[in-house]
Amino acid sequence: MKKIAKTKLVELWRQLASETGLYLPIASDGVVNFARWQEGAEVDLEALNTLLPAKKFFFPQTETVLKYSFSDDLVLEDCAGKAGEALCLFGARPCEVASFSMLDRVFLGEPVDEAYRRRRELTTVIALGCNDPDETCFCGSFDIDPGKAPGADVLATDTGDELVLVAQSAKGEELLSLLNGVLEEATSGDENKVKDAQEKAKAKLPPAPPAGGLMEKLDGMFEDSYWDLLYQRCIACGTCTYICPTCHCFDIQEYPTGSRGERIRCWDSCMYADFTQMAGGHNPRPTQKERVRQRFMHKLNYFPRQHGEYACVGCGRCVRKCPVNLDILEVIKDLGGAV
Amino acid sequence: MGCQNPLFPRVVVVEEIRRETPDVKTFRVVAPDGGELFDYKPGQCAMLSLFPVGEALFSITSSPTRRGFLEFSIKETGMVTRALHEIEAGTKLGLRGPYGNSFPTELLKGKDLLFIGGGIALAPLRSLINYCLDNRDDYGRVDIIYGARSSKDLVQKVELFENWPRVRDTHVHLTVDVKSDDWDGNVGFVPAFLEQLNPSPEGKVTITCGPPIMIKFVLESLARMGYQPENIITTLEMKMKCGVGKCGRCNIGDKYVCKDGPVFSLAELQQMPNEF
Amino acid sequence: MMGQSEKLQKIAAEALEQGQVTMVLGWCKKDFWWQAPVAFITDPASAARLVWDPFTVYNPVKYLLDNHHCHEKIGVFVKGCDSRAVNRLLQDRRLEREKVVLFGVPCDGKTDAAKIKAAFPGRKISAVSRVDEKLLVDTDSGTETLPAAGYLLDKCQTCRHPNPVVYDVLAWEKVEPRPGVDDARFVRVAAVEQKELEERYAYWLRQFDRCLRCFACRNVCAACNCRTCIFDQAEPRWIGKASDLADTLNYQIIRAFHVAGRCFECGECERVCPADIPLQELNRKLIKDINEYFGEYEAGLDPNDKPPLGTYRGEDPAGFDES
Amino acid sequence: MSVKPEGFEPLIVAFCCNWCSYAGADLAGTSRMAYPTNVRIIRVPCSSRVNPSFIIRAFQRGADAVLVAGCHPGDCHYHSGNFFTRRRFTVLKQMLEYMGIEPERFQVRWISGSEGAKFASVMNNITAEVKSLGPNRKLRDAR
Amino acid sequence: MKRIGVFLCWCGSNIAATVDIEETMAAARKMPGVVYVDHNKYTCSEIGQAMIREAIAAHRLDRVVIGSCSPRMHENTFRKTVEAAGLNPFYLEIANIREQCSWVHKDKLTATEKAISLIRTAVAKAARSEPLFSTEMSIERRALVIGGGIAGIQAALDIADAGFEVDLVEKEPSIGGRMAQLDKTFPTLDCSACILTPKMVDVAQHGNINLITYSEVEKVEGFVGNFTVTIRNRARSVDMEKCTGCGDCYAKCPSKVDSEFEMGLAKRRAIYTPFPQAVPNKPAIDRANCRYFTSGKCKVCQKVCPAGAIDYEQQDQLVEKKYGAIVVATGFDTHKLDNYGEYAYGKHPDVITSLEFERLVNASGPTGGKILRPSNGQPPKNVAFIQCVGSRDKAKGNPYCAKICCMYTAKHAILLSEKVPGANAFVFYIDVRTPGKDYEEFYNRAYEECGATYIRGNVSKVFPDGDKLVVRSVDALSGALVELVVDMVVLATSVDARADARELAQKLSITTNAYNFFNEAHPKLRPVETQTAGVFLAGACQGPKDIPDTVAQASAAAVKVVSLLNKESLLSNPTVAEVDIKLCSGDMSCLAVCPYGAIAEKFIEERHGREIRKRRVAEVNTALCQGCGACTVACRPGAINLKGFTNEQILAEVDAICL
Repeated sequence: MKKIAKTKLVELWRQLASETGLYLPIASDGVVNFARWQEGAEVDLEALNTLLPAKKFFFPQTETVLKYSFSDDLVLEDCAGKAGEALCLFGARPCEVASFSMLDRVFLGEPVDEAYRRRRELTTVIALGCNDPDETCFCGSFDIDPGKAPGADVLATDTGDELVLVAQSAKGEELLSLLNGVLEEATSGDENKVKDAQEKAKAKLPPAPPAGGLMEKLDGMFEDSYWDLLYQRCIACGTCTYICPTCHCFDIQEYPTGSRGERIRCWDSCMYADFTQMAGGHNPRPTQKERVRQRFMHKLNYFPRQHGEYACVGCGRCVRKCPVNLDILEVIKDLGGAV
Repeated sequence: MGCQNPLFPRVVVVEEIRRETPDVKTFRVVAPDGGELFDYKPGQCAMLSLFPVGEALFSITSSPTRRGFLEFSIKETGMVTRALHEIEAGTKLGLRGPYGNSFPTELLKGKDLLFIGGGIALAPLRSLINYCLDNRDDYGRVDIIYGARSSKDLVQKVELFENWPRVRDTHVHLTVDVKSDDWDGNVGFVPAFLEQLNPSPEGKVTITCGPPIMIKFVLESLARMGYQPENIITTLEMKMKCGVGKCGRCNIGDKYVCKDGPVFSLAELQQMPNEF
Repeated sequence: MMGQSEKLQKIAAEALEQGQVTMVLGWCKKDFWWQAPVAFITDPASAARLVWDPFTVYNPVKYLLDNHHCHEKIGVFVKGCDSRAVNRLLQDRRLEREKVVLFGVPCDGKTDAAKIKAAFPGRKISAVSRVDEKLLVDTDSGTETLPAAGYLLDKCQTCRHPNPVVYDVLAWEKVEPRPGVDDARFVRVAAVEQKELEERYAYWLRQFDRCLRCFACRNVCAACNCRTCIFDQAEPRWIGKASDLADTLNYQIIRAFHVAGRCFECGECERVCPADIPLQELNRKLIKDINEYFGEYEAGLDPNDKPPLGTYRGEDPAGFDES
Repeated sequence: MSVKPEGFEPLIVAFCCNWCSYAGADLAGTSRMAYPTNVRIIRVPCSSRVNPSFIIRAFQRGADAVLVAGCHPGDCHYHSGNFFTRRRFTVLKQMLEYMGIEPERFQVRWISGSEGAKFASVMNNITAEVKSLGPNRKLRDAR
Repeated sequence: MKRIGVFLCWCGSNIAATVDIEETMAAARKMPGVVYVDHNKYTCSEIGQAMIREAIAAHRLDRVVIGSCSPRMHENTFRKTVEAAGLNPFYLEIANIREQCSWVHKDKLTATEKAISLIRTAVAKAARSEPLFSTEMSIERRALVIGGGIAGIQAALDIADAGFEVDLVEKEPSIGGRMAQLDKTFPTLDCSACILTPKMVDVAQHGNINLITYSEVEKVEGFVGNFTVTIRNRARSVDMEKCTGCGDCYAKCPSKVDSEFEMGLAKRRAIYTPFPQAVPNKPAIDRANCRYFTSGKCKVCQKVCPAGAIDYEQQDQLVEKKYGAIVVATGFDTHKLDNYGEYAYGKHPDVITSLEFERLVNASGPTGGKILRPSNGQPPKNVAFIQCVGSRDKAKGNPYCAKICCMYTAKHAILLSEKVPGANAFVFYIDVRTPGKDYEEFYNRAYEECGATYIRGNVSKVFPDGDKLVVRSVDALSGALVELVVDMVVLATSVDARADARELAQKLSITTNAYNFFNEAHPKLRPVETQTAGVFLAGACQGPKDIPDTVAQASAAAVKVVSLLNKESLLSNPTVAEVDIKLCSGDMSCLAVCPYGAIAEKFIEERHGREIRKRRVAEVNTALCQGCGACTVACRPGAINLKGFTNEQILAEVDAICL
């Protein structure tokens, strides 16, 4: 267990950045996103959730699957084998870290997605426990502790004037050992402060509607009239899916340039009409109703049926960002009963 | 497999292109250096890439019993298929697969088989038909009911008219929607033709593929005729991008058509949400 | 005296009861104090859900595109900006006037929740209400009073038409436009214009680099009302689907161009943008240029206008070298 | 392929209306008025056929400058096309400058079928201007 | 992939000296879709064309790219070549490597590089070309002429003489128009009636001309070759079949009103023919002024009519007719002088307009051809003519020159000297404009032989002084203030478009300029056509002009009509706009920018579940569309595309150029 005074964090960034690519929540024009640290960057460790979730480090919004050229002969070049760089992701919140295991189930399940696997392995995650959850946070619905992040390599906790860092994996140990120069050993007093902070955070978490039993309840709700009303105000933008840490749908597109080109994979959204639009004209999800239903059914029924856990971590991004306030918290409340 | 990019295709060569109908062509692809492409089972699919246009999933219409090549019957519907229809033999394509489950060939053993197909959807059936006929002794009586819009829209004419009828205890029943001068066979839609033929469900499994509207009425007819949902097998079609159950668009409930399908029994379909 | 929410409820309930309309679009509250999404009311009893509060900013008019087929007549509550959205849809022939009953709601400006949050760091807010020009903010440590004018949404600070420009019924007395709106209208545009060329490019690059390509700005916009947006087409594909920055710039430039002469400054694009991209600085630049070159024009005031880029005068000046 | 001469050679995409500016370019040719090779003409029936999307696309794909050329106002073969051109590109040009694109990179000029010399001089000028600006990186595709 | 053939032309040394043909060919072979590349010294020669035809057959080419001279040179030649080889002519693309490459560049390296780029661009476009076809349209082989003045008369006669049926529609009870009001015509001074009346009679008697007077065009639908026009036959209240034109009715009619024909200088009756030589010489009842129609009593005309032709029950009739072509010849109005109080027009009877002067000079006019002061009936001694009244006046009149005033004023000065011996003409002018055959000589005659005094100056005021008028001006040449005492002032009033011109333009889908004169399709090269195919212009409705110009334009319009009607059928332009109704939002932005009225809205029905919904979409009339493509940009969803220059093609060209 190590610690560092918050006033000395810049030294930590500097040291980390000299070892590996360092990505932190950085504010630009008032919007906080994970971005590569540079001298003078406006790091914001107070912001609860970045605009874009950290999934982009393993599953980028756009990535090249392969390159091709066909001027003489067709030559294909696989890009997955070179995907990613060694990097440290600093400041992922516990809910965010919880989402990684859901993505792992998709991309590390057979057949393993090589690009994702490489990126995941090349990344060391330093999670940052939450001290002051927002009114829109509902990680409690999924039994995520806002102060703890079991899936992270290192857990950082803000104890007031200091950050306390606890390695939770070999990768984490290794990383912290590289930082001996700037870190101090933490004491048992610090350990207590961490526990204290974690407990306080948990206490501050708004009462969360329980998600238990939702999957079973939804089993029989595919044809329910609930969906007829719910979808009405959806404007079919892709905000909820893009900012969702667990959404992982993608599209594959060609980017040709003369006799060369790239095939890329990019985030897609089940909110868009063309997501399931078939070439012949048929669309199995013809209206926004089916699309909205798909999104919530996927998160709360299909995914848990396939993988044994809900595809939601209660980060609250969709609650805060949906232009029409149509979010999964509403669905959980509507179907899961009162808080 | 393990650490390979599942989205990365291998290069194959189009060895032969046969025109089946005004809007259907059959493409035979082979490995550039000869040799086998991959092992597969009837009913499985593969992704074909035409650079720089794009990639699409097609069911393999050849039978794994015929080695050294793969065949795809492709109807012109969208951008990729339109471009595929413009290529010539010798063109190199990308291929990845095989994907999806397959027809339950083991389960079908010893049974009488009733194939019901319409239009381009003979493609997946053809793989199974040839598989069964190549292992003729494993299966009972084979009936093939196949229909298309008109006589010129019937695919795989050589097999329909020449090859299959010659195989022992194999019966081909053809119908077209629209009469024409060169057609002296049955005229009428497949479901009606099926009821007219009225094959007994006794000891029979039926495998049916076709456009959604045909499937809808065929299933109704089969139910009327006493076929059990477990003995009715069909395939589904969805927009697909990855083929490996990750891109998230081809699911029906918690089943991914590309991975868990495309072959489903009616019994299974009845358990799934009605979203196809 | 009847509260403003109750007035809206009464109007909606009566219109539904009398069979004048079969659906009413208004605003309702949700879980949080800052949420007031559009409500779809189809029975008189549910009209009680309707509210009028500092956050009823959402423009309900675009929903008419999805719903006008299924209803003989739809009632819509329209603020000044919303009413101009109606004119926009009428001008683009996407709506028939007979299909809607417009309940006009004179609007004295909506509150910016972000500004309220910023005013009370670390405190939990449970409700915000408006009494004339005062905002009452209920926090975990008591009720605070704020001047409403200081916490308006940017778009409301520059609103020239707080009263509906088209309506069938008016919910209450008309209000006066806020003083100084005309001066404020192009302040942000002028600020960008004053930057050096390279600085401007860097500025916009930074803004659009955040763009998720979620298309919320387009989908919410009543000036963007094509059945199939050009950017959703696969053949030809006008922009790549991936979030390449150049494609994003292409999208944003053409989006702005497509609403040139159509944007009626409702600011919904900016509100819905999850990445807080200052889209009005682009839209308003076009309004400013059109005014300067081709004469003052305000969209959404008259459905019979020809949009400025759909007409011309022989003596128009050019913004380029005509020699 | 041939070896390029030293220095930066800009790529300029010019949309020319068939009746005036394209004819003007032809006249420059028949009059043997030399101008740099940097310009590539796309023939369109009328300048009003030029969609702003084409211009942005050209920048995306690597054009260093884009020119739209049409008949003089009042001389449009289709009567009023270039009046719309004028409005559209007045707006677009201001917007591009507002977004930080150098004004020289996007130009609109009226060139009649009899103005071969003007065509050549516009080509000379735009090439020189863009050469001194250097290659365009703005609005450009990453790929 | 397409099978594209690329053919490079040397054009002797014109191309080959600057563009390395070998290298260009090698590069072309690598372009996507190119399966065959060849070259020729002169591709446009028969040998060159044969080579293309043979290669198309031998290599199963389905697209052809030719690198050669400008498409403006040989596009049609090569289109025919590929068509002869069985391909659609629009499968051809030309890369302009002569005018836009070899002729303007000297350096062979860079010129070759550019030629390759141009070929690549053409290949990219050709790969996306679709077959285009003209559609054949039948032609209604009849013409409509709107307006029965000299322009309409001439056009109608010419068309009729060529063997086609013409309907001539005139608003007034008689044809004749403005020319009928004139006394003499410049520069020959022949009598207007003497040369016009025979033509009017010809019209009435011509077997191919159907005269429809007292009628107006109500509605125009359709397109070139196939117009459907609704004509309103106003109720004349006189049965044209029965009426013999005896004139008893208007001799007895008790209601007198100002005669429009006489410019209010004389009266006519409520039942009237506008002038004695009217064609048809059958009266009409002006219901607004008829006692029977205003008070319900009178019926004098009915009582006196020996033929029983008076029919008070007549109603306006709407008649729908079909035409292949339309000539618009609606003439002009004289400028209203409301803004010109300083000239005392309307305040002093001796201040008259030039057209009123025409009537005073005319032998059949109110004074029997004597020039007399309206105030006292005495011949004037001194007459001031003020030119440019309402013309060339940006402040309160027309900014343009009315073109005819200088000449008719010279004519008036000459006529004055002839009719009132010893009278003096003073002409106030800004400039005297006399471009025309024998015009300058005519003007010279006015001041040299007939003693007219020309004073350069703007008249600032005309005011009465006793029974005289004072004209105040500055002599611009000397700078001196001029105050001239005269007996009569004649104002050379400007020429305006007809008051209802804009309304008619809308009906015809043609445009007007800022002053409501109809726009010709091209100011130099298509002076009698309009942007709407099949609609032609004649006379002053297009802009002020004199009789010779009017007649010339009328005959020109007639020739255009005749050559159109002579065709068996029309072929539409194949490069027209096309609507993808899947994408069309029906906002009709395209319609707003179409200069040809070629876009209309239509409603389609679509199934949504069990419901059928109607939806508005745009529809292009391929007969009217000229293929400018303005609509394609106005259409935000890109639903309207231009064949031959599609979005796909142009984007592909951009991409190819930027490779």
